This record gives sequence, C-alpha cells and structure tokens, in this order.
Amino acid sequence: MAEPILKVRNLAVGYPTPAGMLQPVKGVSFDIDAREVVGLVGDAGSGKSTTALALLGLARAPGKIMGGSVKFDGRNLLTLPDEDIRAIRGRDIGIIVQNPRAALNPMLKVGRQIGNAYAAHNGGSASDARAQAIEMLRMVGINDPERRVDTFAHELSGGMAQRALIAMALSSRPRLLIADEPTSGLDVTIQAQFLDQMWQTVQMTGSAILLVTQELGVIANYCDRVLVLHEGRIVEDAPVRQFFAAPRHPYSQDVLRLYREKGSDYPAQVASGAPVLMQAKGLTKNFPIRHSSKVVHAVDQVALTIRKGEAVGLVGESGSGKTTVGRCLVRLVDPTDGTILFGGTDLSRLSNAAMRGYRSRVQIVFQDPFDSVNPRWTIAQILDEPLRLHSTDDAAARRKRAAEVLALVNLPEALLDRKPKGLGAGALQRINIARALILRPDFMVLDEPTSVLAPRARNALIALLARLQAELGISFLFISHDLTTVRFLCQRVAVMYLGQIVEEGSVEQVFSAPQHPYSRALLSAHLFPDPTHRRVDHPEAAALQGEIPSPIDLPKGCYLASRCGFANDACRSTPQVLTQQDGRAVRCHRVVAGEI
Amino acid sequence: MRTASTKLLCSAAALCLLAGAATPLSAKEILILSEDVPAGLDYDGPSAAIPASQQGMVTLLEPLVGYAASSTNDTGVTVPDFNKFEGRLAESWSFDAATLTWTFKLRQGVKGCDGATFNADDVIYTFQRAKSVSGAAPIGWFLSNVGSIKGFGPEVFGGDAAAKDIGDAVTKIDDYTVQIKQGEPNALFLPVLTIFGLLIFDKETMEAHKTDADPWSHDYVNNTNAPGFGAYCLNSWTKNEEISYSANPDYFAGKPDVDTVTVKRVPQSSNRAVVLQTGEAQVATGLTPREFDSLRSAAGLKVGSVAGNENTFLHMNFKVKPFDNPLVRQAISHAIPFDQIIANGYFGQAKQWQGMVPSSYPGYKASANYTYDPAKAKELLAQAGYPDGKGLEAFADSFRLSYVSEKESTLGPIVNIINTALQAVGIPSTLDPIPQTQYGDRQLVKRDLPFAINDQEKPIGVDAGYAIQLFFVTGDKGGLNNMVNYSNPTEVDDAWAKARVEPDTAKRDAATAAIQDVLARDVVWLPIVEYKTQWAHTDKLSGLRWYPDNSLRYYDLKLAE
Amino acid sequence: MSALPDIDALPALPPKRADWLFRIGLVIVITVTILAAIGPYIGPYDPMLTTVRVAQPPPSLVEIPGLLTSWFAGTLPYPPHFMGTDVSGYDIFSRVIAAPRTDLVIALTANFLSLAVGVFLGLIAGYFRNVATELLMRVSDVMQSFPVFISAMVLVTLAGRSTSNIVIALAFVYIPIYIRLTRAEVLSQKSRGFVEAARAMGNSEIAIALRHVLPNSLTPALIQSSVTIGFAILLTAGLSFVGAGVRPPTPEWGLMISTGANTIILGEWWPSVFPGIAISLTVFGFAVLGNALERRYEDG
Amino acid sequence: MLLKYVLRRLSIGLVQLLGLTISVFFLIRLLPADPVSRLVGMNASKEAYAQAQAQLGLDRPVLTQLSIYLGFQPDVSPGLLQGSLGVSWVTGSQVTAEIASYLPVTLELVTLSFLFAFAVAVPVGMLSALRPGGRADKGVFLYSLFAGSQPEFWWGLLFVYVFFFKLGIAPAPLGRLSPMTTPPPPMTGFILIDTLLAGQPKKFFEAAHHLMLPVLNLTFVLSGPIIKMVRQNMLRALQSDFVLYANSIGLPRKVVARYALRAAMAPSMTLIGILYGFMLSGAVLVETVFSLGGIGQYAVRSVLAFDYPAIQGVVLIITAISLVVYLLLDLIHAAIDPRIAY
Repeated sequence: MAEPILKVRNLAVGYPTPAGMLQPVKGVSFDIDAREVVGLVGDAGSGKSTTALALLGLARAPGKIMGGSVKFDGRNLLTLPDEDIRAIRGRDIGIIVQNPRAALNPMLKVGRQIGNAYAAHNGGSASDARAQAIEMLRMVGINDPERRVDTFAHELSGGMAQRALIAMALSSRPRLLIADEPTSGLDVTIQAQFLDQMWQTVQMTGSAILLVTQELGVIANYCDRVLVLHEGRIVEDAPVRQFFAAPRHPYSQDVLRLYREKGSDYPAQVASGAPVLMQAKGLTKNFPIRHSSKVVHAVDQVALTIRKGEAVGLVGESGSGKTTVGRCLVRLVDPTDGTILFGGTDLSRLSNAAMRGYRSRVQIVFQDPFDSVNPRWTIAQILDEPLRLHSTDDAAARRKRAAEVLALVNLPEALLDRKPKGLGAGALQRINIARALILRPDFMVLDEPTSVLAPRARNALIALLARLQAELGISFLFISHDLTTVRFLCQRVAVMYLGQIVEEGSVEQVFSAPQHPYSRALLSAHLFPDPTHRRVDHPEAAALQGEIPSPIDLPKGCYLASRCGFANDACRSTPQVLTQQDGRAVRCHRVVAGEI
Repeated sequence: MRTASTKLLCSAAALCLLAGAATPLSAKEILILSEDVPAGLDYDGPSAAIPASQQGMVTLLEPLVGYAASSTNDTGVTVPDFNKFEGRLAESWSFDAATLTWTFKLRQGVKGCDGATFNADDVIYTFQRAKSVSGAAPIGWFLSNVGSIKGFGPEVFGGDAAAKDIGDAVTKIDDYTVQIKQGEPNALFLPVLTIFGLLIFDKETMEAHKTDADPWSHDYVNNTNAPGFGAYCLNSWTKNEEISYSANPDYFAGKPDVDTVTVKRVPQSSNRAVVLQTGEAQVATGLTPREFDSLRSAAGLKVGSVAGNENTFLHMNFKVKPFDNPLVRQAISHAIPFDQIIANGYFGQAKQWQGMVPSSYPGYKASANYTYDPAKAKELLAQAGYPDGKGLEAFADSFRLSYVSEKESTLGPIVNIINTALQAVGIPSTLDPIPQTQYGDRQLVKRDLPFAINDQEKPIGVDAGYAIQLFFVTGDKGGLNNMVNYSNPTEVDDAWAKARVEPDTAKRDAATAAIQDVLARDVVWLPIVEYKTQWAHTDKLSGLRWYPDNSLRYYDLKLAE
Repeated sequence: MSALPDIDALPALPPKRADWLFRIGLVIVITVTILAAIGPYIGPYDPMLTTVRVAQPPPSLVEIPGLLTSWFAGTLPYPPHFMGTDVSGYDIFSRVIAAPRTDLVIALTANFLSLAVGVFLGLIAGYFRNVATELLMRVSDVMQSFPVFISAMVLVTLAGRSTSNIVIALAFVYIPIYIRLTRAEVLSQKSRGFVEAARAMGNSEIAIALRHVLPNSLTPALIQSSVTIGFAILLTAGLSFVGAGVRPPTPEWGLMISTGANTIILGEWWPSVFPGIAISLTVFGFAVLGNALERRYEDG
Repeated sequence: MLLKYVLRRLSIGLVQLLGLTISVFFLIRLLPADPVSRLVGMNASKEAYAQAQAQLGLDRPVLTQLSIYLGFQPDVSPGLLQGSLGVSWVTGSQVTAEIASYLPVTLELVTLSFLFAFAVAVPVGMLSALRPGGRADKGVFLYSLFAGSQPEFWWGLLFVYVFFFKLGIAPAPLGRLSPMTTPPPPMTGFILIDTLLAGQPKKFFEAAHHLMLPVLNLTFVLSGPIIKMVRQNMLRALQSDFVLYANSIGLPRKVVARYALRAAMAPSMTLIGILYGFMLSGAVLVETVFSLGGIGQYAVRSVLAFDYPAIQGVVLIITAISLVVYLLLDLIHAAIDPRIAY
C-alpha cells in the first residue's frame, strides 16, 4: 500500500467565547490515499467545514487550531513557516467551498483571479496567466471561456461560479482537492452536472478528493470510502458499500434509518371517487420588470387538481415557478390570469375582504422556519394570532387549542411561553405546521419545508406529515426539489420547468418510468443513496447540457430544446402542449408520438 | 487686583519678548485694530448707523464747522468746548436773526484728494443730495430737519419731485460764499453741521461716477470711495478685512503728521489686546473695561480715556405692565448696585450717571440721584402691591432683561450683576441677549422692548434740549427715539416746544433743567453709569481728541520717532 | 430555492473589552442623568446668581482637602470656588453640575421627538411605497442636504433663542436621519417570512405594519439614539459658542466655554476648560454606550 | 452609461437645490425678525422706514420677491438664472463676490484637514484591523470613539492656550496671516497657493504657520470617525469569505492585502462625502476660534444681521458643493466596486 498522501492525527480546533472555549473539532484522525475519493458526512454543527479548513492550517476568526498534526509528504503542515504552507496551499492541496460567489473577489474579473492563483505557484507573465485561466475554464466545461474570463463574480450563476472555483483550485494540478459542500447551493440537475464534471477533471489531474457533504446520495454515488463525523469526532470509517449495507455506529444507523425502512413501496392512491377540493385552470402569473416593458413569465397556463385527502407533489428546479403557483393558490400573489376553484368559489377574483373568510381554510407553511416566525413573540402569541383573527373563543379556550395542536406535532406544552430564539430548525418548522393546523384547514401548501433541515430532522418531519395526512385527511400541495421526500409522501406529482407543467401523473408512474426528457434528467440527476447503482459507474445519456434559458425572453419552441439530447428541428420551432395519455400527461410531441 | 492681572498678562512668554522688538517705521505709519471696518462710506447709505462706517466718513470728508478744542485731561485726551465753534471748510459765518439766514465765507485754495478745488458748488451739491432722500437711510435730510433748515420737512418723502428740490434754502452768492435759510429759530443749527451726516462731498468726482439708475452715486460711495476734502485719502479698502488711508498733502490745516493709517478688523477684543502688546499695532479700540484696565500698566502702552457721552441706562417701557406703575419704577431705581457695577463691570472706568442727558453736554442737570437701597426697594414694591415680589411672576415676560448679544463680552458681567440684584429684591428677572438688528428693530421701530440695558444711545446733537426732544418728547410730536413710550404733554412736550424756539440761552437752559427734573421724578430712564470712552495705544502716539461720535480724527495724532 | 448553506463556524464574538468600557459609558450617562435632575440644587452656590468675586482662579489640587474640611467645619467666610469664578462672578463648579439640566434635556427631547416622527414616517415610507411616500423621501433628502450647523443657527437666531426653538432646530436635523434608517430596516423586514405568514393568515396591511414590521425595525433607530444624543449636546454647545444657543445666564456648557473663550488668550483658562471636560466626557459616555448596543445588536 | 448616470444625478441635484432655495427663501421670511430696522438707525420716522423697505425690495409681495431672486425678472435686478445671488443688505456688495472671497478659506481648511486625517487614519485603521482584539486595536478603538465625540471648538481653545499662550510656538489666532503682513493678491482664494503663485515663500511659511493649529484641531476631530470607519471596513474585509479563500489557495500575503484594502476602501467613499459636506458648515466653530474669516463666520455674521440674501446665498452654495462632492465620491465608489451598476 503506498504511503497515504495525507495523515491527520487528533486534529483539534477551538473558539474562545465569553462562556469559555468551544471545541467543534475535538481530535480527528484519518488518512487519504492517492487518487482516492473520501466522503466526510455529518450534521450541521458537527465540525465538517472547520476540519476541512484546518487541514490547510486555517480557521475562521476568532477560531484557532488547538493541536494535532496534518502530515502531507511527511511534513506537518501545522508547524510549517508561513511561506512554506502558502506554497503548499493551492499547489499541492486545492480547495473549493460551499458559497462560490462569496469566495470570489467581487471586484476583480474572474480570469484575473484564476491567473493570480496560477501565477502564485507557477510564475510566468500576465499573458501566460490569462491563457492558463482560459484553458482551465474550458477544462471545467464553461462555454466560450474567452468571454467568461472577463466577467465578475456577481454576473455568474451558482453553477458557473463553482466551476470557476474548481478551475482556480486545480490550476496547479494539486495532489489533493478538498471539496467543502460544493453543491449545497445548486439545483439538482446542475449539481449532477457539476459533480460529473469534477469527477472527470480529477481523473485528468490525478488528484485525491476529500468530499464534505450532508447528502448521503452524493456519498453513495461518488465516494470510495466514508468518514462519519459526529460532535467533533470520527465515529465511523468504512468503505461505502459496507457503510450503506451495515452501519456500525448508532448515529450512522439513525441517519440511514429512513432509507432502510421505507424500502420502495409508494403511498396508496386516494379513491378515484373522492371529491375535488382545489382545482386551478389556466393559472398564469407575469412579474413586470422596473424600467422596461418586458415581463418575467413565472407561471404559464398551469392546471392542477387536488382531491380531498390527497397529497400532490410539485417538483422542479429554481426558477420553475413552483413557489409562485403555491403562493397563487393561497392568494399571497394575485394571478395574472386563470381560475382557482375551491369548493365551488373562484378564489382568484375575490376581494381581500372576501378572501379573509377563506384564509382559515387555506394555509401555507414556508421554507425557512427561523424567518417565518416573529422573533419578538412567544410561541403562545404566534399560535394565538390565527385564532384571534378567525375564532370567537376566549383566551383560555385559545390557549387550550394551542397546547392541543402543539401536542399534535409532538412538541411539549412548556414551549408556549418560550421565544423562538434558541430553538432548532426542526422544532420551529413543527411550530409553523402547528400554526397552519390550528384553524383545522382543509388545504395546506407546504413550500419546501424540509430543504433547511438536517437529514435526521428532515426524516422526522416527513414521518409527521405522513401521520397528519392519515389522521386529519388534509389535502397537501407539497412543493420541493427533494424527490426522495415527494416519493414517500405524495400520491400524485407534477414536474414543472420554466413556468410550465411538463409531466404529471401518479408518483409510481412518474418515478418508475419518467417520459418527458426533463423528468428523466431530473430523476437520474437525483442521487438515490444506493451505492450498488453508482452514477459514476455508467455515465447517463439523459444528463442535460448548458444553462437554463432566461424566463424573460423564452424560446419559441420547447423550452428544453437548447439542453435536450433528443431535440430536433420540430422541437425547436413548435410550442409544446400538455397532452393527456392514459391517466398521465406529458408536454413533448416526440413522447406522445412514441419516438423516445 | 490691578497688579495680578498685569503679571497674568505679561506671563505670556511670547508677548513680553516681542513687545520691545517692534522696528521703528521710516515713513510715519500706524495700524489701528478695530472691531469692524467701514461696511460703506455713504452717510445716506445702508451702513450709516454702524460706528465703524462713520469713522471712514469723518476721515475722508470734512464738515463746514466743528467744535474748538478745550483742555487736555491727564490721559492725554483733548475734549471739545461745546460752546465755541471753529471754522473748518467755512472760514467765517454770520447769522441774520430777522431773516433766519446764515451766511458762510468758504476757505479758498482747498484741494481734495483728486485735486478738485473746494467751492460753493460742492456745498450746494451736498445739501441737494441730502434733500433728494435717494439713499437707503437719509441721515443728511434728518439732520437738516433737526436744524430746521427751510424745506427739509417730511413732505420730501412724498411723490412730488419738486418737494425734493433745494430751492432757495441753500443758495450760492459767489464761488466762496453760501447762504442757508432756517424755517424757524433753532439753536441746533450749528451743532448739526458738525455731525458726520452733513459732511461736504466733492461735486466733480461724485458727478463723474453717477449713473442713470444712481444719479447721486450712492453705489460709488458705498462700495468704492467718498470723495471730499478730508485730511486723508483712500489707499485700499476690503470690506470685512482692512481699510488704509494716506495723508492728503493739500488738507486746509496742513499735511497730517502720520503719513499712512491702516485699520484692520480683528473681531475678538482679547485678540486686539494681545496684538497691540506685540507692538505690531499702534492703537486698539473697543476693548472690554478689564482689558483696558490691564493694558493701562503694560510696558510701552498708554490708555487714553475721557468721560465722553457714552452711558448705560435701564429702559422700562411705559406701555408694558407693571412698568406703568411709578412705584415699581422707583423701587427698581433703588435695586441697582451702582458701585458693584462700576467696580466689577467697568473696573472703576466709569462714574454713576445722575441725569437724563450726558453730563458733558451743555444744559445738563444732575436731576436723578438714585441710591442703592434694597430695603427701600422692597418697601416701594410692597406699596406698589407686590410684597416681596409676590404677584410679579405674572409679568415674568416683562422682566426679560434684553441687551445686544454681540456686546456679550462687555455687557455680560453688568447684566448678570443687575439680574442677581433684581432677584434679590423679589423681581423675577431673566436675561435675553438678542442680535443687534432685532434689538434695534424692537427698540426704535416697534418700540415693544419691555425691559432692556442700553449702552449705545449717544445723542448726536450736543445739546440737552436736542436729547430731550429725541428721547422724551411724545412719539408723534417729534420724539423720534422715544423708546419707552413716555408721554407728558404739559410738563415736557409743551415746555420743550417753547424752549426750542427760545433765542435767550439762559431762559432755554432753565426750561430744559425743569424738564430734566420731571423726567427724573418719573424715572423715564434709569441712568446707571457714564463709562469712559477709551483707546489703548503705544506711548509714542499723542494728540488724541474726543468727538461726540466717538470716532478719532487721524490728523490730530502725532507719532514720536 | 437555494438551501441555506450549513456553516458550522460560530459568529464573530465580541472581544472581552466591551464589558468594562460599557460599564464606564453607563456610569457617565447615569451620573449626567442624575445631575440633570438634582444638579442645580446640590452646588455650593446658586448657578443663576453672581458672586462679588470675579475671575478668581481655582484652588490648586493640594489645597482642596483642606478647603473641604474647613468648609464642613464652617470656618470659611464663603463656600470655596472649586473651579474658580468667571468674568461675571459666577461659581463655575455649581454651573458645570447644573448644566446637564439644560444640555441633556434639550438633547433628549430633540432626540426622542425626531425618533418618534422619524420612525413613524420611515415606517410609512418603507411599507407603503406610493407617490406620497416618494415625495416624502424627496423632501427628507432636501432637508438632509441642508448644511447642518448653519440651518440650526438660522432657525434659532431668527426664531429666538428659546430652548424649544433649539429643540425644533435639532429635530429638523435628525428627523431625516431617523426616516432613512427606519425606512431601510422596514424595507428589509417587509419581505421576511413572518410578514408573508401574517398576510396569509388574513391580517390587514396596517395590522401587519404595526404588529410585525414596526417592532422588528426599531433596533437601528434606538442604537442611533445614543449617538444622536451625544451629537445633540455638541450641537447645542456649538450654537451657544457662536451666540445662537440658549440664553444666558442659563447654565449650559457651550455658553460657559464661549464666555471663557474671550479671556483664555489672556491666560484665564478655567472658565472654559472645566465645562469642556464635562462635555467631552458626557458625549464620550454616550458614544461608548451606542457602540456597545450596536455590537450587541450585531450578535443578538 | 456613465454620462447618463451623471446627468441623471445632476438633474436630481438641481431639483433638490431649487427645492432647497425656495424652502430657505420662505423659511427665513416666516421667522419673526425684521431686517429693515437695522438700516433705519437713528431716524426711525415712518417715511424713513418705508423708504428703507422699498430700498430692500421688501415692500413687494413675497412671490414677486421670489421671482426676482430666481431671475425671472432680470430687468428689475439680476437673479439666480443670471448667476447672481443678489446684494448683501449689510455691505451692499454682490453676495456672489463675498462668498467667492470667503469660501476658499473654509475649503482650504477642510480639505487640508481631510488629507492629514486620512494620512493618519488609514494606516492606523488598517494596522489595528490586522490584529483584532490586540492591545493596539483596543487603544485605536478607544481613541476613535473618543476623538469622534469631542467639541472641536473647545479643543481649539485648548490648543490656543497651550501652544500660543504657554509655549509660544504658535502664532496668535488672528487670521490667516499676521495683521501687519499684506495678503497676497487673491488669485485662487487658497492662501497657500496664492502666496506661492505670488512668489512670496516667506508669506507661504507664515500662512502655513497660522494654519497649523486650526488644521491640527480639525484633523483631531475628523480622525475619530475616519479611523472607526477604516478599521470597521478593514475588519469586515479581512474576515470576508473571499480573503479567507484567497489565503486558502496560497496567494502571496501582498496580493491578499491588496484584495482586502480595495474591499475596505469602496464603502468608505460615501461616508467621506457625507463627512466632508457636514464639515463645510461645521467648520464655523474652528474658524471662529482662529478668526480665519471663512464661509462659516460669514454665515454667522449674516444671520446675526438678518442679511437674507447672504444667508440664502451661503446655504445654497454649501449645499451645492456638498451635492457635487457626494456625486464625485459615488463615482469613485462605483469605479472601485463593479457591483454598483449605473
């Protein structure tokens, strides 16, 4: 066995606080071999990013490295003088971080920054640096690099900024690349594209990777070995197949529990005779742009039917318009056109006063739990507001109802008199749900309730939602970019792309046999945590190319034409129509014609 | 007290070092430090009321007649003899009582700064300009009106242009003889001619700078120069900064001793005191009593001081309750600590003022001998219905003691002492410094200033009668400056009307004396002190002379080598 | 839809020094407030009345213990002048401790008057974006572009040197600042989740603005308050210095400095030095307080 | 694009100035003061009062006065449109000429003080930001808080007492030159430049000697807020993500420092603009202590003399300069930071 290129022994990092020294990393030890891809997984606050930075002898102020050693080529990086460690950083060990646009200097052109990184380790004139920058940008798959090299960080999309970082990190062919949650800010398809691109580039440069992430799917599909970090210590170090098959440490078992129990069955369909609760037809919403006649086409002729007691999933990437649809249904946003029938009344045309009556029967839960509760109020006041607005009960009755609904989301009544400050994301999201349930609504929109939660809190919330649906028979519109959650919760699902529904059907139909090229790419890009079926082992034809077009001047034909592998001239010229076909619908003339 | 402050002043290492090092000046040159420099040189213009501007006018222009010099006091300041006039541009004059006509024989061979010769036309031009009332503040017209020159009545302000024509009031007999007619017998005729408001302009230069919009060259005189026959000519003039004059070789009384006189604006009095000591300047004016007192004994310096016509009095408005009650006015007259004010406020450079007109003026009578007697003051207040001041709180606003805020450094201590003394007898007084403009407006125009300290009333006409008319005759009967709205038709108005046209000076003086007794009885003004007019200067300078407008005449000054 | 990045690093922590500095600031502010209440009554002399001793220098430090004991024992002819007397004979020590009643009261009234008006207008301008509020902002811009000191001087001199006019002049300067501060905070709070949730629940716009947005938008204005109060004291003193401030003989630090200014060049330093020390300490106290609040808000 | 932005900003500035002029015009006239009395002086007769009022044009209705002042009736007297700010009621000369002679004094004092304050504050602010929490940082932090909360006119008096009265190393606070020296011909109004232009080095040093204390005074007061700002911006830049990332890819210390400095300087520009605008009118106190005769003192004199045209002129000119300074600094800010779109 060749010498491991990196040997880390009881690395510790601490933060001085008025309440004494806080140690997120309490003594971490592991090795990385040449050309090996090692995954480092753990909850938020488990010290993953602090460890990654500490490998380079760095810590975010006011933290500092307390002890331990990081041996690279036999030299302990933590004790090297400043010039030597600076030479190693970037030349031998590259790093990319989770918030690419913040990591790039906002005031310098991207090309110059990459050039600076290259010149720092390889010398050469300014023109060499620029040529090298263009070459690196091409290598990481950015189209027309000659123009992109002169753009600024704020002009790049998340995906492109991350590729620029990779170009910078790998410009000196380092032997180890540290990737600290590189895709946490990216859409699913972009994430897949990015990870594939990183994987290919690293094959060329021959670097090992330390891949830090919270997503088990990423670990399963890209890593050879897994390190599990829990409360500042490595609690498990195993090959990926063995880890997923038989996790030894209780924490690992807990994290994997959801995937192990759920297996592959789908939630039962609602009886076909169930009455229709909420039906949107031709729902359209355009947002005007200041100082120009142009308009952003956020939602375009969307039709949705939700039956009583049914949970419908609405999936798609950022900019697909799914959030706007959700807001239109609860009239937080007034639709430009179309009707929203709820129990026979068209909500879209009601005046604010008339709509107030329906507010108690139609509720919404938002994505960021910390942001959706008034920080200055106690939980009792937060839960009491809807009651105060809509019910005539006295204070005592309202307080009893509040305690009742807290128990429903299995939170202790003692929470009533506390303020949101200091509560965890999971608990706060349950309070949000409790607030939505308190008026016993018929219909609830859930706008990406799980995206902010850590894996374990996410699993608990999904279990809760499933129980509530069964017990209370509430209808859900579940908006999310996390297909795993939709798969376990919803009966039907609709896939949205650039304001339009491109495919709709039961969860089983769409998940097992997606028809529209976008649904296929979405599903294949979704990294199911199954190491036996790794994405890297067989590159998918369904991967999409290029960037999402802008929603302001939409293409004439199919919106996906510029990125779809199956696109032909007809696709590019004729606008696509959503056509019903044996209980499901698709917006692609080639699928309807059975060509693909 | 005196020695401490001198040591204090001289301990400034910088000052004593420099004092001796002033280099002797070849051509005789002096620098005068003043609070301000002329803002305009037109005595009918917008800045005529500002003392600094008057200094510029009396330096460049010459009057027809002036007062003769009298004795010189121990500080080297010569005072005028108000009963003896001497000719300036006029050589001699005679008065025909029957036709009320004055005939003036003018000096010959007198040349102005631009070489123009002086003759009768210049005198005619000056009075015609005054009658045109074309300036912003027609002082020339006012003085002629006070001296009862024929035709100078209020009708001049009407629309009728003819009323503005000089007519036969001032006529030219020949190139060097002029006649001026009076409308009625009035002893103030000669005194008004000595005042800065009737200085003689040089017609040729003035007419050279007139424009259609400004026929009387107000703009030229206000912003550039005042051409005349004065002892000095204008070298350079930057408003708000500096003005400098050079001696006029053809001055009728011979070339002045000092060749160049420069006046520089140094706003803060303490700064002027400091620079004078460094020897960089030769004269400093308008210092505080404390500063004059400490400079008096400084090396190489002298302080010329004279009991002129500057006085401080308390003004109580008859139209404002409770000042309409004579008992209250008498009570207040006994609540003023005159000696403490003289000692702490003026540092001994003042004496109690016991009359209603300046004691140096002819016809003065020491009629107001008020004594500081707090007990009597309290007793009078009780009689007036306010035992220990109870009930006076209702008039708190009336007891706001106003004074000019720009004079804080001099008046500050005095108003504070008075404020404390009044409160001691139960009067709810507070202080109210207001800007000069607002003070002038409320005192002269609106006459609604209830309670004020005033130290800037120097009657121009050097005559008790003139002061009585200006300040104490009822407003619409000629009492132009009756700021306290006092009205006593019989004992004052009628008595003065008779005395005004009384040719026999003895009878006139007896009448004015009687009036002054009435004024003292009614405490029309509460006279406090007559403070000395002072100038601090290098001991090499001599010949200072005091004039009623308190401006120095630079041709009096002699500079030793 | 970008999921919030999972940063496990802790926020920048306040360095240890904030504590004792905050304590000093607090002590200064409390002392000045107490003096504002009882200052005029506890001095050896009545601050509004002159004494016969004019321009008397203060006793040297070494003499003070002796003076104190004999004063208590009652053997002194008149109470000692700890800070000497000024040109009119006022006891400077009594006036320095009586001045907070004028300076602090003017600063506090001006500050909270402009805080109330500024926050209210800022809330409206931020929450209800329409033609009227745009006009309001333009007027506020014009007010803010006035030269601060000169406009205050014009207002006070022409309207009369009463404390109420000074307060109005100060408010004229500070209202635009509070409007701008609050409006910015309201704009950022207005788009937060709990506001949308409140709207979804059926609250009226006004209820949302008052119950949710306003309470969360007050913090920047409150932090600015302590800085503004300190600044108001400086401005009041500055106005008195050029003769456009409070009317004498009201004990006010700026006025005392300006009276002393005339004679400092002649060597009499005490009439203006002691009130100057008082101002700089007081304003420093408020500045420290403001800074500590600001840091707590950033971490809170 | 840049030209469009500048033109837009200038037009907004003009509208603001117009709004300001009209509001000052009416604001002054609302206040209970009457300027006529100052002229009437001794003869307060009704006719003299009316005569003086006509002379000042105050007998006309207010709206006509405004239209004349703005320059819509050039036949009566030149107004704003003709570039004239009217005539001062005290001295009778053109307000524009008077301001032209006083304004450079203040501009020279404030600009010099800013340069010195900047030269001191930037390095000090950066050094303390490089070692946050260190002893130097604490000291600098305390100084910046202290200096920023000081009454500058009192410190001016202290400097006069110590440096002039006690030590005698500074000249008497009597203006820009000692009384005896005749000032050089005013070409630019900036005394330091005028003395050089006139080729009088002796007077240049004398002027510099006289400016020493006032500039020290203002620099001391200005250094407080500038240090605080530079330190805060520098700290925020050094702890930013992109500096941390620049270190983690091994960029040399010099390059990282350049990244941080540029990021710290950009936001500072706007505050400097506001501080400069504020100091223009705030410098009156230092001017009064050292009797430099700047625009501040001219304003004080005009206000006390109820000289309406002068007051309006001063307020207008100072605001105009502040707006130009704001615009200039915003442009510099945009030049440094590409994120600011025009």
